[in-house]
Amino acid sequence: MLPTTILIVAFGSAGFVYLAGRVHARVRDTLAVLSSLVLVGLIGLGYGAWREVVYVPDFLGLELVLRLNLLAWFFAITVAAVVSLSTIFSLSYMRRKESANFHYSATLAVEGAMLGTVFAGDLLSFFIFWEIMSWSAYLLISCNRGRALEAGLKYIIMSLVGSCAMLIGLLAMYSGLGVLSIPLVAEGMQAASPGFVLLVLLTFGLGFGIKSAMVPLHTWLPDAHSEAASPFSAVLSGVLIKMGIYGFVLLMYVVVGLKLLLGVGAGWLTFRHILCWLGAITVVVPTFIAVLQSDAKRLLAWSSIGQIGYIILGLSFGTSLAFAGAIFHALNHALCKSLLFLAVGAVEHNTGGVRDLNDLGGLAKRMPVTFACALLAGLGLIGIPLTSGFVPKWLIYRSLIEDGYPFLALAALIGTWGAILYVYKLLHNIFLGQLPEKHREVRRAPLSMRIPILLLGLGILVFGVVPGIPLRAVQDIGHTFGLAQLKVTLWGLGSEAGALNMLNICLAVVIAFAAAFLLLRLGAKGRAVDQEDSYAAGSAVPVGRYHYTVDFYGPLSRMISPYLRDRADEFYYWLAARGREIADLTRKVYTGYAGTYVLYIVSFLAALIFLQLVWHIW
Amino acid sequence: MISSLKSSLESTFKDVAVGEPEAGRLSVLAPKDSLPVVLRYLKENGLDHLALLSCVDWPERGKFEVVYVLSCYMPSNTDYASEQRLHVFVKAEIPREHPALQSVIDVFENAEPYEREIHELFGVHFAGHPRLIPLFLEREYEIPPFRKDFDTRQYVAETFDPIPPVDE
Amino acid sequence: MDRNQLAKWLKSPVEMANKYSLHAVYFCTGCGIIEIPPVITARWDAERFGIKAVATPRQGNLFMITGYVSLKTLKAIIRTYEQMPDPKYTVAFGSCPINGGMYWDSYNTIKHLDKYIPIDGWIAGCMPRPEAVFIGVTHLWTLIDKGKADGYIRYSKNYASYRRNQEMLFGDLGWPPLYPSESPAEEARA
Amino acid sequence: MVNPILLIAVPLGLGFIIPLLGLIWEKPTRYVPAAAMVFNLAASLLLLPKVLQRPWVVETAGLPPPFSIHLVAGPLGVGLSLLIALVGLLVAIYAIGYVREGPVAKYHSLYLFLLTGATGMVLTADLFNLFVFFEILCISSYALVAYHGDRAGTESSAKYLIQGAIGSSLVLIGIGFVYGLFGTLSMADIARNIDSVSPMKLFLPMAFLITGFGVEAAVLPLNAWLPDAHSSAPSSISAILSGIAIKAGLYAVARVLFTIYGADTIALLVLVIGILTLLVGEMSAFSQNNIKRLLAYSSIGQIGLIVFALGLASALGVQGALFLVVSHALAKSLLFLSVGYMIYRTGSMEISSLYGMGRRMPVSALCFTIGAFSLVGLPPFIGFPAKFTVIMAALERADPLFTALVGVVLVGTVVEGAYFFRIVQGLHFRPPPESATPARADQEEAPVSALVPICLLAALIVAVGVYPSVLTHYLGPAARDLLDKAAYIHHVLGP
Amino acid sequence: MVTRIIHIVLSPLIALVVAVFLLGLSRIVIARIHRRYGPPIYQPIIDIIRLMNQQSISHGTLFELGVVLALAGSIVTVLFIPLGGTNAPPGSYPLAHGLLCPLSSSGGLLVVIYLMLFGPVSIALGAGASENPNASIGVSRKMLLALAYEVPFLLVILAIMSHYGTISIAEIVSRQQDSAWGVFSVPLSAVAAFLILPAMLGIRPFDLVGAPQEIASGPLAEYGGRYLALLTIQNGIQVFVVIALFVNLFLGGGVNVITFLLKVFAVFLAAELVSAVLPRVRIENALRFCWTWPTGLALAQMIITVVSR
Repeated sequence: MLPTTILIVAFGSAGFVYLAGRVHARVRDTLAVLSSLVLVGLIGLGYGAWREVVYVPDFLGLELVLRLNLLAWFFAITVAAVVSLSTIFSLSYMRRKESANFHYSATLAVEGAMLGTVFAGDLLSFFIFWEIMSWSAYLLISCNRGRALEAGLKYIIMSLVGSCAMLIGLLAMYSGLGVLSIPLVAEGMQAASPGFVLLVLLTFGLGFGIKSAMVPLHTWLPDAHSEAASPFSAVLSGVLIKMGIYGFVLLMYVVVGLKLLLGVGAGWLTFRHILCWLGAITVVVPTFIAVLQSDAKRLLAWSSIGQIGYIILGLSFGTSLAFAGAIFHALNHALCKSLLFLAVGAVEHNTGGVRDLNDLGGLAKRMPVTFACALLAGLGLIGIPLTSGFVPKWLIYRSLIEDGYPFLALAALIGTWGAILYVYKLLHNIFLGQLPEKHREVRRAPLSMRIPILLLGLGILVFGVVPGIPLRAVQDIGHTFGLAQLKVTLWGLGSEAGALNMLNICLAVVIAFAAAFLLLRLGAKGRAVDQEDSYAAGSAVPVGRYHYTVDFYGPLSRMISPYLRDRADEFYYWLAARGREIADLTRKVYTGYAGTYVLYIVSFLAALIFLQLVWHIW
Repeated sequence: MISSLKSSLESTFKDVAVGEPEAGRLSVLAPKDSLPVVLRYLKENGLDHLALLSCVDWPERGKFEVVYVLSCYMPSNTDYASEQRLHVFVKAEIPREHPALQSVIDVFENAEPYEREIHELFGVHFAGHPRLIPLFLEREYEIPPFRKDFDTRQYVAETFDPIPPVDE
Repeated sequence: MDRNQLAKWLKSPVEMANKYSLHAVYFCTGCGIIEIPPVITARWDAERFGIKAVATPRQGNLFMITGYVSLKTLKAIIRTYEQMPDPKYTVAFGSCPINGGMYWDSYNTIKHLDKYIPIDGWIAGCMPRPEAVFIGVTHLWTLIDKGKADGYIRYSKNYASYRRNQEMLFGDLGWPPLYPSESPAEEARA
Repeated sequence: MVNPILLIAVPLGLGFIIPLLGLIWEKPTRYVPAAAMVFNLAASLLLLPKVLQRPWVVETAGLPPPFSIHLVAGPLGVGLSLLIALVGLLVAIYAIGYVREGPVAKYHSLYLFLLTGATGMVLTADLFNLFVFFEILCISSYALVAYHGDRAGTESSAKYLIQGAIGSSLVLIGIGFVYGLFGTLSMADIARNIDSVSPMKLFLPMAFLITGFGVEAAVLPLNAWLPDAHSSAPSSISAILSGIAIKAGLYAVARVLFTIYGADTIALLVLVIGILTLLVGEMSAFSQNNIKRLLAYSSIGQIGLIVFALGLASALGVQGALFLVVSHALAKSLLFLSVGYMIYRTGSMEISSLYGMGRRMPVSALCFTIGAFSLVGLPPFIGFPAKFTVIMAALERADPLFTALVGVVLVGTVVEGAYFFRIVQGLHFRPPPESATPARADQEEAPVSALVPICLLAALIVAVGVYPSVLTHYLGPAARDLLDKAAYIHHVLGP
Repeated sequence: MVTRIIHIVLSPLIALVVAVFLLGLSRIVIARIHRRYGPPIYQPIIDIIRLMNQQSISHGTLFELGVVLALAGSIVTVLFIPLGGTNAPPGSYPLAHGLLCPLSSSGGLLVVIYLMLFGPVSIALGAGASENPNASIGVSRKMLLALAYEVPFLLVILAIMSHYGTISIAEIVSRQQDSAWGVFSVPLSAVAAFLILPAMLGIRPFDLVGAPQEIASGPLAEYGGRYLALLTIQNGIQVFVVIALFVNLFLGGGVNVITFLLKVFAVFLAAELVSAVLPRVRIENALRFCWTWPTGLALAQMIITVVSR
């Protein structure tokens, strides 16, 4: 009964939190945090107890099933962890905001919907929870008022298009195979005609592509993630796009199955190939757009699209290494990106809403813990060894290179360098450099903000130094889909050629660090100075004007910004404008004169008779 | 050619004394209030470059003589190309006590630093100057240093000598 | 690198290193800077003696003041001198820093530079030729050997009077004192 | 057991009593329609399980069926009358508090006549009788649209009257043709010997009937009256019009098409008309800034979807259509009711003036959101299973044409989603316009008499949305009742 | 296991010594080109000793941590790069000895690419914490320059990896020792690599990161005393690592350490000669240059290898 109890707890607590909010803020806060932690506990307990539960026997003649297996558990525990940490974070972030009640309850509702989507045993309940997730996320984005309204509208319209496509796929599958529960559908698909498989792949691919912001369908993400309230944009970026990834895994590895997937498509131009190249483009283009952004959250939003590109690249590549790398990177990105969004939220909270990278700086002195964890998360995004980002990227690169796709590997590697640029820009402009005058009295981030940031940082470090834990889970998932077995040791991959052993790297770095530190100790002690005493060509440091963060990568942006116009976005706005024109045109049918209306009726009658005379329709 | 300029100057401005101290030089003594008008007239007649702005201190006459040295950027585009480069000295006299002049920045933008320098070193106030802040000097001086009645030796004795050597 | 050099190296490497690696702070104050390029480049090659120009005072230990020092330049010189890390040596070129030279009566130049910052070596000549510069440098080496090139020690010991002189000249310098011990000028003002 | 005839007789009788009662004692007249509807609701609930297997044929004036006016209380008829009674009851409760000024007694009697007309149409088995009830429905709705008496109200009701009159005259001509051909007016009798006449001669009356009923059923070219009528009528009336009156018209068209003519050949034409209505309705609703006009256009869109479902002419298709009828009736009346008091509070029907009402009237705003989401077809609400069944029916035959048509239908849904989400956002998250009258604390939320129906409707929408099996159990026999011509004839005219 | 420990201690020492030697050598080479004597070869050692004893200033823990991490990163990178020796059975080459590459088995070329990244990123963090705009401008240039030369560098490495079909350097070296050197099997990549060598070493044509005249030695603006000493060592090791990688990938790595170091010296001399005579370029020109010529060549080579395989 576990999955149903989890869903009941999630949706029930969403309702109670809203009511508690009416009573008193303190009650609501404790209830929200408590229920999210209970959810984490329940899911944690659920490990190993794989089961299937029917929760609605007859829904339009279909049986709705919830199942709990390793894949579902892996995604569920990530969702629950990130949401509970974001709820703890929003205790102090949301204190003064007036939409706090709604924020807490809607976050829990979104979490419930996400867990429902992950636990869904049949495609109909998957679709139901998918839609609930979409519109509750829409409400949560637009509850941040101001520019978030337009961003929320853009998000819900695009996900509505995606859901309609998925509905067509779903019902075509139902009419074709007569059944919707996932295992039965999987068998049915093997016997289905290639055209039918392609239709299913395209429709579901469109729906999941929009939700996971693949390149041509990504335009809602930068607005939605940067305008939503910070705790929720952490959830959005951390786990909500991962639902799109979970959808892809379900579609490509479970429903369609790997063998069939590789066959789809004519000769050279296969579905897998297109998805690989889309993933590669998703890695490169958004990453360099992120480098040129000057708003912290928009930079992180664009970087999310870039990192999703890696996961899609890994998934669509299909080898066991690439799959393991992709799923591990999904976990890594969830940790790093939610930490970065929480850190930017903490900075925004402390400096009174300043998000523009050009007038922040030197906050490391005031918020050391936030800076240290943001640094760790940044390195995790890049994939520096000793952070959880290194192993997945290493896996993806290795599989790309060894199977002879150097150009895809090139795109992935360039994406990493783009990541270095925008991570350093984010860290430098917010935390390093001179502390401007107006941020002098910024206090440390409150405790309820530092705990989640610290926990996430810890997670990144632990999974970085000991990648064996997540790797084993990921590899078991791959095994259930029939992928080859990887020799996973606690510290990395097995010992055959080109293996990876994090223990050696970790020890080497520690020893080298000790050696360098000893060397430093040899020298004469240094004298600490504050920020006024720095070299300014012999003159006193002009206070407040001696800080360089404006237009950080000026030369690069001058060179490549003309090529990085977001053409997909312009196309969608052009489409919307044409749609509005057609709408105004059709409205003109109702002219407002009774005469024309009567003419309509008579002409309709005449048309009917004319049809009968000419074509004998009846 | 210089004669045509000389005659046109004398004809247009009544209260202007135009002399020709040497070949290719023209000196124009104008009253202090009509300076901008004269300079604008000369600018339209091809002398579009303010080469120098200097000030001569006549303590005995109690006068400052402000000299604007004009020449043309591109002799080729004016009809004076044949002779060597023409220089016109526009002079104006202002009293020594409260020297003040109208700034000519709207005629010649590059006059801005020159006027600041004259202000700093002679104490001449230029009305309408956007920012009359010190240009070279580091300290404040009661008597601007370039004035003849500024006794540098006595100033040095006052400021530098009293500073004692560093006692070991 | 003959034998007795090796003995000296083994006896006191730090002092030898200070001698043979003089990184000159890249500061052109007065008219003497025109003498520095020939010193650095092909004809007289200062790098033979380990003298290299560095960009910031943080990295250098030799401070060459080449020529007269105007008021505005003195402020920059003091700031740069204070930003240089400790075993630092200053060398003044020409007669102007000594007593004002031909600008002895000018209102704008500093007469006795050593009233404001300690100077270790003087090189005479109204802009000494490169050979004179090298003689000065070798002389500086002997001073370092004898331990007499103690400008930076004198500066820290008598910092109060140096600071007093500087504040007498400039009033407010614009940056806090280097050694924030109670300097008399401060007591007077506080 | 309760005789179906009472379902019609009671509201009709009470309708006449109200003006008399009004003369003596004004106050209770407001409660009479609610009482009538309670009776109808109870009667239909009692009748429904009984008629599931065999419809109950009721003769009036003792003569056997072909010659007397008789009613057929089949699962479809009783089901629809149950829906009419339910929505009528809730709107009547709402109207108690809402309708204050103006000839209140006349309003309530006309309201009852409208509901009698609808219930009568649904239950009758006789073509002329169908026309009579159709007339009662139309005339009372003309009058009610003009209830406010302001310029917009009278002008739109005049236009509605003109088109309605033409429509009913076409129906009358059609019935004349049919009577000329068959000499009988009982639908079952006509259906039985329909093929004894050449199709060419038969098509004319069908065209007239369909166009006539189509005017009330708001099919594409014939629905020009709907936007003005619904937007200028008082909110309770536009709720009833959108919820019930159009559905009755649709029922008539469906009955004529399926039972009498058994026409599955022109199903494709109906399909195309449905899609056109859907697209035109949604498109013209997209850039509206008057809330009630927008809801009216969205009604046209939904009607288009129902006609599309009917056009599929399959058992599942008709079942989907009926499901949509129920879902649209509940959701649209909820929207009109909740918007009614918002307009009353802000004084204008502009959407921009509704911004920020979420804080002033939280409950009605929440119910509006539930109604809007259900109309767009989002899962936990009734709209989703309805739309799901319709699309499942459309994709049943798995040929690419229908997939394309479903694509077009879903484009309509996306457009509908676009404007509904914009309104929901404005309602909850936009600051109220400065010009808004300062929110007086006392008359903040709508009165209890308005909140009860709104919350009941919202509760129904969510309940059926989560457990649709409670409704699908009755939709199956209802769909068969409509489609299965032979069974209908057999039941009405005996073996 | 014991030989491994010895190797782990030995290779950083070799790297350290050779790095300091290369620094001294570069100053002599440039001096000789300027037709002047130049400092003695051991001048860097004197500088380091002097800097070590010079008092310095520090702008906070991250300022110091950046330096230490940079040096640690460079030292670790050295452990992953084979410094001569061969895996072939003993006796197949004269004077050969076992491969001097302690951690070659725990992650191949990809780990080296990432670890080479360790140094610049930590210097960037340290310089960022030094609250000096010169440092910030220097670091932003360093990042852009890194982006500039990474594109061709990655193309080169991918061409080699797909040519030899493996990601472990040791195997690439041994394959080259059997058959032809990298220079001959992937010639265009070798040329491209040589074109971007000055950029990776940070010397003359591309030393816009620490340009003394423009931005007061960029990231090192605030570093003095012992920090500067460590940073010079780190720069030396970084130079050695880059050239060692070049030698391993293109010149087949040395059969024994001596030949390896000779090759390193030769490549370094070639790079120094090129750089001694070229003026400094602006960052835009550097970006434009690195993304046209070397990238074009490397791309061509990649296409050739992909097609030919």
